Amino acid sequence: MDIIAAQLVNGVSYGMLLFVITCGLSLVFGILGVLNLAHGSLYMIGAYVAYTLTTQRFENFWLALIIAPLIVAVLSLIIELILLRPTYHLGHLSQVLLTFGLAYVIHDVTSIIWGSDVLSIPLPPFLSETLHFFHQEFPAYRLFVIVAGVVLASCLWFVQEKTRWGAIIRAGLSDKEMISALGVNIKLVFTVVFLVGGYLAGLGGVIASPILGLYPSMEFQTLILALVVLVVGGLGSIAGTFVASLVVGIVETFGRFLVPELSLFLVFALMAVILISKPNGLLGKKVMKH
Amino acid sequence: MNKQLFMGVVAIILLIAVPFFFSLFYLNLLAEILILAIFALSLNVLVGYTGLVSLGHAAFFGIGAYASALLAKEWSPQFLLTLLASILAAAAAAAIIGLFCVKANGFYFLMLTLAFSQMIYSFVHQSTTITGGSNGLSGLPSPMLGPVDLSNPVFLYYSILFMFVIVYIVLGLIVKSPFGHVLIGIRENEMRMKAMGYNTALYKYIAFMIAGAIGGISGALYSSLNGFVSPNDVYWTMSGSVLIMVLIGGAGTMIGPVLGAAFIVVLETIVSSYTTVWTMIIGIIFILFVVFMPQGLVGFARMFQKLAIHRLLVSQKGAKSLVNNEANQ
Amino acid sequence: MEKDVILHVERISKHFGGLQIIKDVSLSVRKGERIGIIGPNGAGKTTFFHLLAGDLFPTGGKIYYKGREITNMPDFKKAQEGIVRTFQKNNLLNELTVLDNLLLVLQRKRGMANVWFKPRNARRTPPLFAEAEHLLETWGLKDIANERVKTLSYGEQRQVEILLGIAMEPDVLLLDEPTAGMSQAETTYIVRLLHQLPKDLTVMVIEHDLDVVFGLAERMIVLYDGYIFIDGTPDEVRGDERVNEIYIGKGKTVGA
Amino acid sequence: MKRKFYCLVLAVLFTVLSACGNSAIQSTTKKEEGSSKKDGTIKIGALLPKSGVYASLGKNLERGMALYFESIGWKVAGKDIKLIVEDTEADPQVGLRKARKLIDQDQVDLLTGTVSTAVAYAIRDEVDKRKMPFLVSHAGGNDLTRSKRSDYIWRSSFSSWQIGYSLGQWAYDHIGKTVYIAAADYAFGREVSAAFKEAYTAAGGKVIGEVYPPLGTNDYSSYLTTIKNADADAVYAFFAGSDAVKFVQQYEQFGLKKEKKLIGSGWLVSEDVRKQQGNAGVGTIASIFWDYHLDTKENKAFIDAFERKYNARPTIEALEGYDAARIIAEALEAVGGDASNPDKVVEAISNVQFVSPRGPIQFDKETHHIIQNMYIIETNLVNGQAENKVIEVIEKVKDPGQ
Repeated sequence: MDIIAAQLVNGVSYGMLLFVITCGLSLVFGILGVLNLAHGSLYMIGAYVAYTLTTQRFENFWLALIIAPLIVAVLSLIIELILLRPTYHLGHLSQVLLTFGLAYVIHDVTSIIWGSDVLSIPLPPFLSETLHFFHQEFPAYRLFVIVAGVVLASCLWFVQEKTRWGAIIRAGLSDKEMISALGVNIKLVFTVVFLVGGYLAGLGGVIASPILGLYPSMEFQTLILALVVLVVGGLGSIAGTFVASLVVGIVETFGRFLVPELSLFLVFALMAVILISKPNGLLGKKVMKH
Repeated sequence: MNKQLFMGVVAIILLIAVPFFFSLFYLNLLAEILILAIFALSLNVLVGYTGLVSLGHAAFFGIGAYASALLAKEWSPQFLLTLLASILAAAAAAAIIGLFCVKANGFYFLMLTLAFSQMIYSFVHQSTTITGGSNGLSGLPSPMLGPVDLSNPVFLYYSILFMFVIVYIVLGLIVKSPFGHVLIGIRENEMRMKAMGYNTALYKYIAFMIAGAIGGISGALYSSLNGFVSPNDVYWTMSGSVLIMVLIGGAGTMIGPVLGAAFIVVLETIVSSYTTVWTMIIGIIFILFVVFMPQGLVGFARMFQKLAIHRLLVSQKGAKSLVNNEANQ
Repeated sequence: MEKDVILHVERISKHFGGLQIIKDVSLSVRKGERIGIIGPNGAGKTTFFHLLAGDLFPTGGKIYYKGREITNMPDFKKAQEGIVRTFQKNNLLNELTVLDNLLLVLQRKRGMANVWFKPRNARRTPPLFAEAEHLLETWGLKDIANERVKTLSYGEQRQVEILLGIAMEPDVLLLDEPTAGMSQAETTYIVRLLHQLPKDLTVMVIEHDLDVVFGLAERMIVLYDGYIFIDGTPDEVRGDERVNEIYIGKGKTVGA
Repeated sequence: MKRKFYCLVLAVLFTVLSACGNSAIQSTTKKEEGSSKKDGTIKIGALLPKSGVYASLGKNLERGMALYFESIGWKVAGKDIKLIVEDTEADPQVGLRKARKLIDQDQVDLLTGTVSTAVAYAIRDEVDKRKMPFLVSHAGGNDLTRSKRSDYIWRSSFSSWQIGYSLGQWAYDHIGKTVYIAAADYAFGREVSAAFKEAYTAAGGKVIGEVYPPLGTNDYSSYLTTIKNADADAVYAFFAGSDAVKFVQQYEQFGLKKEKKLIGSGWLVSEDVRKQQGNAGVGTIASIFWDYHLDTKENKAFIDAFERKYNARPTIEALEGYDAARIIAEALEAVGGDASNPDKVVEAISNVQFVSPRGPIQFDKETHHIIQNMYIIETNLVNGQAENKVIEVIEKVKDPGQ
C-alpha cells in the first residue's frame, strides 16, 4: 500500500512539474491563438540564466528564481515587439512557423554561450534534504515543486477570474473585436500576455531544471512534453492544462511502475486515446463553426 | 504546359547525365536528395494540397524503410519486391492511423499524427530482436533488380531517379485531376465542400493513404541506398525536418518540396562542414522565408521570374510578342 | 403521407446544453413550394436549416425526405440527395476562382470527382467546362469567372454563393438570407434570378427583407423562440398583428 | 529560340564537365589506384558529433586528437597531417553522408571517430567496400568487432562487454549477492548490463530485477520507488551524460543510497558529470578503462598537457581521442607515411602497442579490438569534492569476440 501512495506522490509532483512547464504555453496559446514553439527555448534560457546566476554570480537559488524569469520576460518582450507584432497580419500559422525558426536560432545561441556540457543547478541546503512519510522518502524539492505548481495555478486562476485584466483576457478568448470595443488596446494586451507567457516559461525553466537537468537539445524534449500536456488538457484552457498535467503525471508514473517496458509508448498512447475519445482534449472548448 | 514539359525533359536529361560528370559523393548526395524529395512530395499531398499539417509523417518513411530492410535481410533483396512490400506496409499503416487522424483538424491532427508516429518509434526502438533497437539494422544485402546487382551506386542512382520521376508524374497528374481539386477544395474550406456533397472525411482518408504509401516508397529507397535503417527514420525530428523541407520549398506546389529537400540536405551537408551553427542558419532562413517569402523557394523563383520578365518588357521593344510566342510554342 | 410531399418534419427539437433552440417543430413541404421563413433574431431559423441540411442533428423528432427517413444523414449525403443550402455568411473557396468553385460542384454532379489521373482542364475535360461556361453565362457571371473569390465584392460573392447552390441541381434549396448585405440593385437582381428557378424546385428561404420574401413566397412560416408561430399564406402573415409585436418586442420593426 | 539556347547550354555543360574526370561512372567502373596524393599530406577524417546531445563528447575527442597531433608537430614520417572533422549529429544517415564526403570528396587516407554505435554500424559496409581503414575511437557496440568485423575496422576504445563484464565477479565478491539492474534503454545500456549480468550470475550472484528507463527520462522517481522496495543488495546502473546526473542525484534524494550500494559503468561518475551531481555520486563503485586519478606517469603527463592547453580536465573521450591519434600516427610511421595501401595501413595499426595514459594497450588481431586494463573505481569525497579513486586493476581484459 505504501508503495502505491508513494507513487501517487511521485505522480502528483511530476504532474505539477509538467504544469509549471506548460502553463505559459497554454496561456499564450489560449489568448493569442499563437502556438509558441519557442516556448521550450524560453524555458531553456530561464534554466541557463538560473545556472549562471546560482553558480557564478550570487550563488543563491532564490535570487535566481526571481531574476531569471524576469530576464526571459524581457527577452520575450523583445521577441514580441520585433518578430510577432509586425507579423500579426500574416496569420497564425506563419507566426507558429516564426517561433519555430526562432527555436532553431536560440538552440545555437545558447550552445555558443553555455556550451554543450551537461550542467545542473545546485539547490539551497534545506531543499536538497529528504523527507519521510508513508515509510518512504521524498526529496524536499519535489514537495516544493508541488507547492509551486499549486501556487502558480491559483494565481493564474485568480487573475483570470477575479481581476479586470482577467476579464479582458477572457473576452479576448471569445472575441477579439469585443476587446477593442471595450476601449482596450488589443496590441498591448497581446504584448503583455506574451511577456507573461515568457515569464512563466522562464519560471518553469528555473523550477524544473534542478530535476530535469540542463543539456543540449533539452528545449525540444520540453517542448514536446508541454505540447502533449497542452493538447490533452484542451487548447485555451488553463484549468484543462492543470488537470492534464496531473493526469499525465500520474498515468506516466504508474505506467513506469507497472509496465516499465512501455515507458516511451505510454504518454503518446494516452494522448492518442484522449484525442480520439475527446477530440478537443479534456476540458477544451468545443469549436463551434457557425 | 508545353514549356513545363520541355523543362521537365531537360531536368531529366540533366539528372541522367549526372553520373558521367560528378563524383560519387555528389551522386550519392543527389540520390539522397531525390529520396527525401519523394518523401517531401508525399507529405505535400497532406500539407500543401489537403491542408492537413502532419508531424508524424516519418512513421510511413520508417515503416517503408524497416519493411524493406527486414524483407531484404530475411528473405530476398529483390528491389521491386521490397519496394512493393514497403508500399503495402506503409499504406496499411496509413489506413489504420488515418482512421483516427482524419477526424481531427488543425493542431489536433498534428498532435495525433505525432502521437502515432512516436508510438511506432517506441515499438521500433523497443523490439530489439526484430528491429535492432537503437542501433537499427545494418549490413543489409545490396538490392537486386532481377539478376542485376544494384550495389553499384550508379545503377542504384538510376533506379532511384526512375522512381522519383514516376512519383513526380503520378502526383503531378493527381493534383491536377478532379480528385486533386477536391483536396484543394478541402484545404480551402472543408465545410463548403461538404455542402457541395463531398464526403470530405473519405477524401482526407484517401489523401492520407496516398501520402503514407508514397512515404513508404521513399523509406524503402532510403534503406536500399544506405544499406541500413535506424530508429531515427521514425523519430519525430525526421517528421519535423521533412515538414521544414515542404514549407521552405513551397507547400502546395509540385517543385517546391523537391527544392526544399535539396536545400536542406545541401545546407546540412555542405554548410555543416564549415560551421557548427548551421541550425541557426536554417532558423534564420526559415524566419526570413516566413516573413518575406511565404510561398517558399517557389514563390521566390516566381517573383524573380516576374521581375525578369518585367525588365524584359520594359527594356525591349516588341518583347511582349516574343514572350507570347514562346509560351505558345 | 401525401404523395407530393417532398420534405416532412416531425416534431424535431434541438438542445444545446440546457438551451432549447428548436421546440417540437413539425412541417410538411410539397414539391415545388416556395416557403419564406421569418422571425426575429435568435428565433432558431438558421439552426432549423442546419438541422434540415445535416450540419447539426436534432435531439428529438424525425425528418423524412421523399418518403425516407433522413434524420441523421450526414450533411454531404443530404447534399448529394438534393437538399442543398446556401450560407448566411459567404462561405466559399476564397483562394480559388469563381470557375473553380463552380467546377467543383459540376465535377461531382457529373460523377467525375474520382478521376485521378486525368488533368481537369478545358482540353481534357471539355463537357465540364462547357457546362460551367453555360451556367456562368446564364447567370451573368461570365465576366468574373476567372477572378479569385476573395477579390470580388460582397454582392458578387453572394451571387456566386447562390449560383453554387443552384448548380447542384437540388430538389430542395435552402436559402439563408440570400440578399443580406446587398445593395438595392443587387437585391433586385437576385430576386429576378430566384423567380427564374424551375417550377418543380422546392425553395425555402430565410429572409429579413420582407419585400423580398413576400414577393417570393407562397407560404410563410414565422418562427419565434424555437417554435412555429404562424404557418400560413403571405396575406395571413401580413394581416397578423402578433407578427409585428414579435418584431417590435425584440426591438425590430418589420421591414415593409 | 529559348529552347535552342537551353540545348546549347546543356551541350556546353556536358563537354566542360566531362573534362573534369573523377566522375561516378569512372570511379565505379575503374579500379582506383590508391588515393595517395602527391602533395605530401596525410588526411585523416574524423566523424564526430558536434551538435546535439553528444556534442560535448565529440568536442573532447577532437581536443584529445588535436593534443596528440600537436605534440608531434602535426607531422608523421615527414608528411603533414590534416585532420578533417565532420559533424555526424549522432545520426546514422548524416554520419553515412559525411563518411562518403570524407572518402570521395576529401579523399582522406583514414577514418576515425563515431561516438554513436548506430553511426559506426551505418558506415560499416561503406568503409568495408571502399577499403578505408577506420579506427573506431569511441562507439562500443559489441558487434562491431564481432559479427560486423571488417578487415578495415579496428577499435581502440572499448566494447560494451568489457565495461559490463569486468565488474561482475568483483561485485559478487565485494558488494553483495543480489543486484537490481537499471540501465538506459538503448543498445549500449542493454549490452553493458547484459555483460554485467553474465559475469555476475556466473560468479553466483542473482539479479532480482531489471528496469530500462528510456534514454532522456525526465523523472526517475517511479523507477526508484520500485527499486527501493525490491530486496536487492545493490543496484547496477548504466547511464551517461545528463541521464547520469539525474539518476545519481535522484538515487540519493529518494533515499536509496543509504540502503543499496550504487555500482555501474564509469560513465555514471565520469569527469563530465560528477561535478554536476554535487556529492550525490560519492560512494559509487564503477568499472572503466581510464580515470583521471589513475596514478601513472603517462597519465600525469597527458593530464598536464591537456590542462595546460585547454584549461579543463580531460574526460575519458579526450583520452580516447588522444590514444586514437597516437595509434594512427604510429601506424603511419610504420608504413613510412605511405597510406596508399589500406591493407598495409591496417596491418600497421594491428601491430601498434604502447603504454597509454590508461595503461598498456595492444590490439587483438583476431577480433580487431583493443586489449586493455579495466579499473574498478570508487567515488570519494576529497576536500569537499567528489573524486574517483582506482581501487582495483583487472589486467589485460580481452573481448571474447563472439
